[in-house]
Amino acid sequence: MSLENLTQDWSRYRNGIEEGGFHNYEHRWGMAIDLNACIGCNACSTACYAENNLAVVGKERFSKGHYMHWMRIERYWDEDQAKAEFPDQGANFLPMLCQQCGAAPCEPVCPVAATYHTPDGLNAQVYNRCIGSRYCSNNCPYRVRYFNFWSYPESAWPAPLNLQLNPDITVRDKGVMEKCTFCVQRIRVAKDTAKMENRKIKDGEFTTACAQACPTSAIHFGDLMDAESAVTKLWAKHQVKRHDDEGLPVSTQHKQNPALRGYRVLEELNTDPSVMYLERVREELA
Amino acid sequence: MMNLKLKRREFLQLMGWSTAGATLAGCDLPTTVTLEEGKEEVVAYLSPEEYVIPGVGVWYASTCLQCAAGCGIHGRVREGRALKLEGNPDSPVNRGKLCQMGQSGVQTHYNPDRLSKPQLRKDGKLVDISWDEAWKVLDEKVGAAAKTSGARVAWFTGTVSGHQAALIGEHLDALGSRHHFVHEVINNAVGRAVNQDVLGEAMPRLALDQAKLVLSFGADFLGTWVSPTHFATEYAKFRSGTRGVLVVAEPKMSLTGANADLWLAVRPGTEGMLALGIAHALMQSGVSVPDAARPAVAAYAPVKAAEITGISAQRIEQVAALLKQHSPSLVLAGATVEGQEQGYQAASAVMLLNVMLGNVGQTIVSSGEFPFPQLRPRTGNTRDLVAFAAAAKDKALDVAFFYGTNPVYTAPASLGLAEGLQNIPFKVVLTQFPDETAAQADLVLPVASSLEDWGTHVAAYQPEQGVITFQQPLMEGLYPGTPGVGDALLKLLKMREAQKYGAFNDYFSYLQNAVASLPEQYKASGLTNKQLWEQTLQKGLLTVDSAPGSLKTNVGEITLHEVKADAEYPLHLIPSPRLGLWDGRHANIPWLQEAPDQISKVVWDSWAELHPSTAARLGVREGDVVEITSAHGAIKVKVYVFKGVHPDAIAVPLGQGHEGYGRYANGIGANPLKILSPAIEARTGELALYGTRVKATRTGVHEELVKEGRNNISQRSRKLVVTISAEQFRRTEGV
Amino acid sequence: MKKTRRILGLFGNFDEATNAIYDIRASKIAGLSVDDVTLISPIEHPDVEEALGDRPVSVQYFTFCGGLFGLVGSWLWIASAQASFLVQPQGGKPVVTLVSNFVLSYEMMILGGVLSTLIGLLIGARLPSRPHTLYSEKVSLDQIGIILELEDTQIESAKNLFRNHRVLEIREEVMK
Amino acid sequence: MKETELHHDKDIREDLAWSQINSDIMKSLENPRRGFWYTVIGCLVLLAIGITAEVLQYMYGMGRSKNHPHMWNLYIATFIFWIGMSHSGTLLSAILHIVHADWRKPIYRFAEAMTTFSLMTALLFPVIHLGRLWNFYWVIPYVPARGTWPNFRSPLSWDGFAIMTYLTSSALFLYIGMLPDLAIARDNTTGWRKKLYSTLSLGWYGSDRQWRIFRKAYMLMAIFLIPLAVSVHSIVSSDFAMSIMPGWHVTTFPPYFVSGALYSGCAAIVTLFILLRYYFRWEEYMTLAILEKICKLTFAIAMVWTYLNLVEFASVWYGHDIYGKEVLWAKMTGAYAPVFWSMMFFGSVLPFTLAFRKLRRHIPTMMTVSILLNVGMWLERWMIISPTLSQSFYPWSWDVMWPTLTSWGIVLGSFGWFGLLFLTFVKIFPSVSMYEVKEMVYHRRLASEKAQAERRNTGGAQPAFSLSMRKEDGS
Repeated sequence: MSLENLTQDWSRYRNGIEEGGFHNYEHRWGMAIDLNACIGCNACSTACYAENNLAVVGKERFSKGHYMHWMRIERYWDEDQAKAEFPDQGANFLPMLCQQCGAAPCEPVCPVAATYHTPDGLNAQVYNRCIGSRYCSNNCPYRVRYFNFWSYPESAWPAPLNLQLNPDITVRDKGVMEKCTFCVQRIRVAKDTAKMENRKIKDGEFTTACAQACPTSAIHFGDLMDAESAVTKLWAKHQVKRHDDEGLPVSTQHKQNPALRGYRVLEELNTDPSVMYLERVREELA
Repeated sequence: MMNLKLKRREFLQLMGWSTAGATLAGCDLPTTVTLEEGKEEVVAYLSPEEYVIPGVGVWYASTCLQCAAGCGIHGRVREGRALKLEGNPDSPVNRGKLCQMGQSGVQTHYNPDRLSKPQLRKDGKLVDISWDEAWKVLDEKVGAAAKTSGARVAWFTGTVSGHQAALIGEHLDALGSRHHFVHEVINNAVGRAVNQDVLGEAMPRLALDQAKLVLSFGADFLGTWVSPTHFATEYAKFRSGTRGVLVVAEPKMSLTGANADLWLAVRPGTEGMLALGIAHALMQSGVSVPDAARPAVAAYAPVKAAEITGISAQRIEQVAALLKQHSPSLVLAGATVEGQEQGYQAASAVMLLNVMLGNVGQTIVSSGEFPFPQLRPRTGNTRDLVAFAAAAKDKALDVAFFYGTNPVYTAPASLGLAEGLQNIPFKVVLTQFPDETAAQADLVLPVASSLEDWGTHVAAYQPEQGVITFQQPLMEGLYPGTPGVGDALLKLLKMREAQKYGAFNDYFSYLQNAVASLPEQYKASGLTNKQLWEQTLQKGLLTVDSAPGSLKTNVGEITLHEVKADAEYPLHLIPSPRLGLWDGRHANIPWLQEAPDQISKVVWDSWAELHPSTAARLGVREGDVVEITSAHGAIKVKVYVFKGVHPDAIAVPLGQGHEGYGRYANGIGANPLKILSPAIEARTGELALYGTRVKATRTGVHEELVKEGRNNISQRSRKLVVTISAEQFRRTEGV
Repeated sequence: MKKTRRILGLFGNFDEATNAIYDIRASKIAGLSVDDVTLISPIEHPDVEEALGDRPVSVQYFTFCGGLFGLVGSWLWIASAQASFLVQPQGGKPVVTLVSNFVLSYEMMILGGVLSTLIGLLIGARLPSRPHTLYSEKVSLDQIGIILELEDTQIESAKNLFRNHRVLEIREEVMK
Repeated sequence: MKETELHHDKDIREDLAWSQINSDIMKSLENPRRGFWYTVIGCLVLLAIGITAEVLQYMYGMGRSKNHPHMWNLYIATFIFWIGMSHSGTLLSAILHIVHADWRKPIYRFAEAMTTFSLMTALLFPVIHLGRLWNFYWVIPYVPARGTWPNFRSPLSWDGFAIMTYLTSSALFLYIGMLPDLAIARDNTTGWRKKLYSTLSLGWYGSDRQWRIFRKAYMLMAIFLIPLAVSVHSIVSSDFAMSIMPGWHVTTFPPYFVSGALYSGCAAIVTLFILLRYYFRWEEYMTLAILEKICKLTFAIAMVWTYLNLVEFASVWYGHDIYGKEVLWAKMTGAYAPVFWSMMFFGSVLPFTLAFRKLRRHIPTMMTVSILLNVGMWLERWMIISPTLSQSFYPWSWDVMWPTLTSWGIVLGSFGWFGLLFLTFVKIFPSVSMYEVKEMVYHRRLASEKAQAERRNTGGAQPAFSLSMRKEDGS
C-alpha cells in the first residue's frame, strides 16, 4: 500500500462527499412496487424460492421464525376497522423484501464486513465471509434478513428436489445470514452480456424473479441511474428522490405534489431505501 | 408418406382435427421431422445441440398443467435440468406471468415422492413390477373387459383437453364405452350451465379491463376462479387509468375479497337474494327487468333482501347506485353462489344483473366456438363424481382408468366412493405420486411429469380466440421407462386398434403428424410443416381463429327459496379453495405448503375461520381445536378467528388432510370435503359443495397455529401501507 | 577503591532500619554513602525510602510514550487499513470513520500505556532476575533488610553500626 | 460483649502478626473446607452440561437456541452479565487504590481475579453465539491474506478491541499486584509450587528500587484502568446504543451499563467474599466491617442504577418517539412484564436490605441478597435485549421468544467454567494480598500508636512495636 494510493482513496472519499455519495455509481438498481396493483397472491415469493435456492424449513421451524422467504407478503387490516364487525375494505398487502438501503443500518455493524455496499448500490451479503453474528439482522428495521439456523442443504432438498437448485448461485450453509439480492445473478449476466456486446444495459432487458412473476406487474425493477428506465420515470413521476440525487438528507422529501403516491417504508429512519412503494388506492364508499 | 390408407375424415378424426362438416384440403405428411436449433431465446426442444452451452440456460416454451387454466410457460433448462418456470409472454392467458402453483411445477416434477416403477396389487398389496409386466397385465385385463363388455370400461379424469382428450375419446370409442367421467372440485359447472342457458355460450369472454365496476358474488377470480392468472393481469388494467371499483359479496373473504373496495359479508346461501335485492333497487331507479325475472325481482325489495342476507338496505341501494354510475360493469357468480342446492337459480339471479345492466356484449362477449370438438376441454365437475360413485356402487364398471384427479381424497365420505371402488375389479391409476386413489388401485402406472411430457391443451377459458397450447418436455425423464400420458394412451389404443395407431412410434410423432395435418385454413401461409412445427414449439401455442358469435340474453324464471335455519347444525361449512394447495393436489409441494395463505398467513396446516362473535359464543380462541360435525362426519381443526367470515359460517380451506400423498402432505390438517353432505344442486346435478350445515364444538385441546406475522394484524400507526382515495388517484394519475 | 563485599543486616522493625540508614547517611562509616545502600522490605515503606533519599523513577515516561504510540499508531494503522480496504464504505458512512477510529484509538492508547508501563516496570526493577544472593526469606515474612556494598575495610564498622540498631542477623558475601 | 463488638468494627485487628498473616493466607493453598470440593464438583457438572449443549448446537445449528427476530438473546444477555461482573473487581480496586482506602486490601485480589475470569467467561459468549464460530478469528485484525480487514465501524469489533485491552490490562494489573505475594509464596513452598512461584515472581526480592517503581507503575495502571473499565462497558453498551433500534438507541445506555456492571460486580464480590471467608476461615481478614463497607457501596450503586433506569424511562417518555415508547410500554406490560417487574424488585427494592446494619452483618442474609441482586442484574440484561428484538420498528416481525434448553445449558456451563477458573485460582494463588494486609495492619498500628500517644499526652520516646509482637507475646 503506497502513500499515493492512500491519498488517492482519501481524495475519492472527499470528492464523494461533495457529490453527496461515496461511490461513482454506474448503476443503481431500484424498484417501484405499486400497492394499487398488488393482490397479495404470493407469486413473487414463490418465484424467489425458485430463483434463489431458498430452503423450505417445515412447520416446526417455521413456527420458531426460522423461515427463509426473502420476499414476503405482509397482510395488515385497517386500524380504523378494528371495531367494525367486518373488514369492509379488504386487506392491506405489502410485499416486503430487502430495501437495498443507501444508508443501510445493517452494513456498518457487521464485524467482518460481510455485508457491504456494491458500486451498483446493492446491499450485498458475502456468504463466505459471514460468521453469523446476526448483528445486521438486529439492526435491520425492516427485518428482511434471514439466518440459516440449520444446515438446510442437508434437509431441505431431498433428491431429486436438489436438481432444481439454481446453479448460478450458492446454497447457503448453516450459520450464514442471507437476504434478497435483487437477483444479483441476473444482474451479473446482463452486465456481462452488455459488456461482451459492447453496449449499455437496456431497460427491461432483464428483471428480478419477483418482478417477472408478478401477475399484476406491480413490481417494477430497473436502473435508477438510467434516466430512460421505467423505474426512474416512476420515481420521478412520483417525486421520490434518492439520497444522492440532490445531496438531500434522506428524509427530506421535496414533493411538490403531496398527492402523488410515492413513498418509502420507514423513510424517517434515513435509511434511503432503493424500493419505492406507491400507495394503495381504495374507493371511499363507507 | 405414411403407409396408412385412411379416409380423409377418418384421418382427421385420428389427428383430432375433425370439425363439423368442413371440407379440407389435402396435406403432406412428413415421414421424419427434425428440429433446427433455436434462433431466439425460446427454442424448440431437442437433445443437446450446439446452442446448449454449459452454464447458460436455455428457455423452452410449454404449457402449465398445475391447474386447468392453460397458462403458457417458459422453462429454463441448464445442463439438462429444468430449473425455473416463468410465464410465456406469447400466451394470451397469462401474458408472461405465472402464479405460485405454476412456478411450483418444478417441485411437482422433482418431487421426491414420485413413483418410478409400476405397481400391481398382489395378495392385497401393491408391489413393484416391471414395465413389461405392467403393459401385459393391462392388455390382458382390458382385453378381457373388451371381449365381454367394453362399455364397462371407464375413464375418470380431471379436466382434459387437446389430443389427450381426443385419445381418451378414441380409446373409449374403441371399447364402445361412453364412460368418461371428468371431475374437478374447483369448477364452475353451474355457472357454465347458466351461461349456456342465458347467453348461449358456456364460457364467454369476460372483458375485465373494460369494466368500470366488478361486482363479484364469491367469484375469486384473482385466486381460484376459472383462470386466475389471466384475470390478475386483467385486474391490473382494471385498476389503472380510470380505476374500476371492485365490490365483493361473499360469506368468507377470498383473495379477491381481500382486494375489494367494498367487501360485503353476505349470509351463506343468500347471495341470490342479494342479487335480486340489488336488481330490485336498480328496477326502482328505472332499469328495466326482463319479464321472466320480474316476479322474482319484485319479491325482494332491498329491505327484505337486507333481512335475509344481513347486508343493510342502504348498502344494497348503494351497490345498485354504484352499478348504475359505473357502466359498463361486470357481475360474476362464483363457487359460493353456485355450490348451493339452488345454485343455478342464484347464479341466474346474478346473471340477471348483467343482463339488466347491459353488460352482455360489452364486458361479456362471445369467445366463438372452438373449431375442433375432439380437442375441446372436458371441463371437470362434481356431477360426474356423483355419477361415478353411483356406477361403482351399482357394479356397473369392470375396468376404470384414473388420471389427473384423486377422487378418493376429494369425494365426500357420504358418496361412499371408497367402498364403491371395491366393486370395480380392475382399477388403473395413471399418476405421478402415490395418492389416496392410487392406494386403492390394482395397477399403478407412473406417468411422466408435465415437464417431461408432450401434449396439447385447450383452455376452457379462452381470453382470445381459439388457442391450442403446446406442452413439450423440458428435460429427459427422471425415471427412464416412465411413459408420458399421451404415450400411455397410444399404447392402450395400439392394444385395441393396432392397425390405426401402429404408425406412430410415440406421442411425439403423433403430435408432429397432427401439426402437419392441421387444416390449411389455420396454417400461417408460406410455412412448411417443419417450420410450422418449430414455430409452434417456439411459441408454445397454435392459434386457430374462429369467428365470434353473438350472445343471447335469455333470462328465465328465477325461483329462490328461503334458506332455513338448522337448529342442530347452525353453521354453514365453507370448504374454501386456496390459490396454492388448490383442491389438495398441490399439498405435496413444499413451496406451496410453506407459502403462507394469502389471507390468514397460516402455513403447513388447516384451520377453521370463525367470526369473533361466533368464536366468543363457542368460547374458543385462535389455536383451540374445534370439532366440526356434519350429519356425515366430523373433522378436527384449529380455530383462526377472523372478521372476514360471516358469523353463520365456518370456513375450512381445501387441500390438507392427506393420508397417502407423500412426506410433505401426510398428516397435516383435515379435509373438509370428507364431511360434506351429498346434497345436489337441483338443476345441474352438481354437488352443492357449500350447502353443508355443521356445528362446531370445543375439544379443549389447544395447539399453536403456525403463521406469519402472528402478533400483528395492524400496522401500529406506522407508514407501511398507505391508502389514498380513488378520487385522489384519478385526479393525479387518472386517464 | 573497589567495592568487594556485600553485607546484609536484618532488622525487626522499620524504625531501627531507618535509623541505621540515617546513620549511614551521616557518614558514620567512611567512604560509604547512602547510594551504596539497598533496602529490602516486605512492604513498601515511604518513611524508609525518605531516609534513602530521592532515587529517580522513570516508569512514567514509558507510560507516556506507550500511550502516545498506542493512540497515534493505532489511528494510522486503522485508517490505513480502512483506506486500503475499499469494500468498506457502508451504510452511507465514509471510508475512514472518525467516530469508530476514535473509540478504537482510545482503547489502543490504554493498551499501549499499560503494556509500556509493564515494560517500564520490568526494565526499571531489573526484572526478571534471580533474587539477590544475600536475600533472606525472612524479608518476605516480617523483617527488614539493609544491604550494603562495601570495601573490605568497612565491614567491621558496618557490622557495628547494624548491631547498634539491634540487628537480628547479619550475612555477608564476597562480590565476584 | 461491648468490646468484641468494637473489635469487629475494625477493618482488621492491628495486633495481627505478619508471620501469622503469611501462614493464614498461605494455608488457603492447602486445606480448604470440604465445601470447597463440593463446589468444584458442582462446577464440573455444570461445565459438562454446557459443553454438551454447545456440542449439540455446533452440530445441528443455531436453531437450537435462536429465533427470528430474536437473533440475540440469552447468549448476549449473559455476555453482558459476565462483562458487567468483571467491572467491579478491577475498577473498584483501582479507584480505592488511588484514594488509598485501606479496606480494599484484603478483598481486592480475589475481586480482580473475578474480573479476569468473568472476562474470560464473557469472551466465550460472542464466540458461542456466532453462526459459524469456527471462523471467529476473522474478527481479529490480523494481517489479511486477501486484503480483508474486519469492519472497524462495527461496535462488535470495538468490543473485540475493548475486551482484549481490558483482559490484558486487568490480568496484568492482577499479576503486577501479586508480585510481592508470589515472592512470599516462593519463600514458603517447596516442590513444583516453588518452581512455579520462582518463575512467576520474576525474582522479586523487595528492594527499595523495586518498591518505588512498583508503586508508581501500579498507580499508573490503576489510573489507566478506571477509564478503561468505563469505556469497556460503554462500548458493550454501544452494541446497542449505536444501533437504530428503539429501546437500544438510548443515550443513557453507557452510564446505565456501567452502573449496572458495578452493581452486579459489587454483589458478586459480596458473594465471593462470603464464600472465601467460609472456605478458608478468613474471619480475621474478611471482617464484617469490610463486608459492611462493600454493602454500603453496593447500596449506593444500586441507587445510581435505579436512578439511571428511571431517567431512561423518563427520557423515552418525554421523547415522543412512538417506537421507543412502544418498547417501553411492552417492557412494562407485555410478555416480558414479569421479568421486568422482577428486575425492578431485585434491582431497586431488594438493595434496601443493605441499608440495615443488622442485615448487613448477617452473613446468610447477605449471601442470599447478593445472589438475588445478581439475578436481578441478569434479568436486567435480558430486559435490555429481548423486548427490543421482540418488538421493534416492524410490527410484522414482532414475536416473543423464551430461551431454549440448549441456551440455558450453555449459560449454566459458563457458571461452571467461571467457577472452575476461580476455584483453581484460589488454590494456586494467594487470594488475599499478604503484603498489603501487612501494610494495612502496620498503618493501623501506627495510627493506634499515635492515638495512644496523644491520649497519654507525653513527649517521651515510644517503645518501638515489634512487627512480630504477637508472636513474642505468645511465646
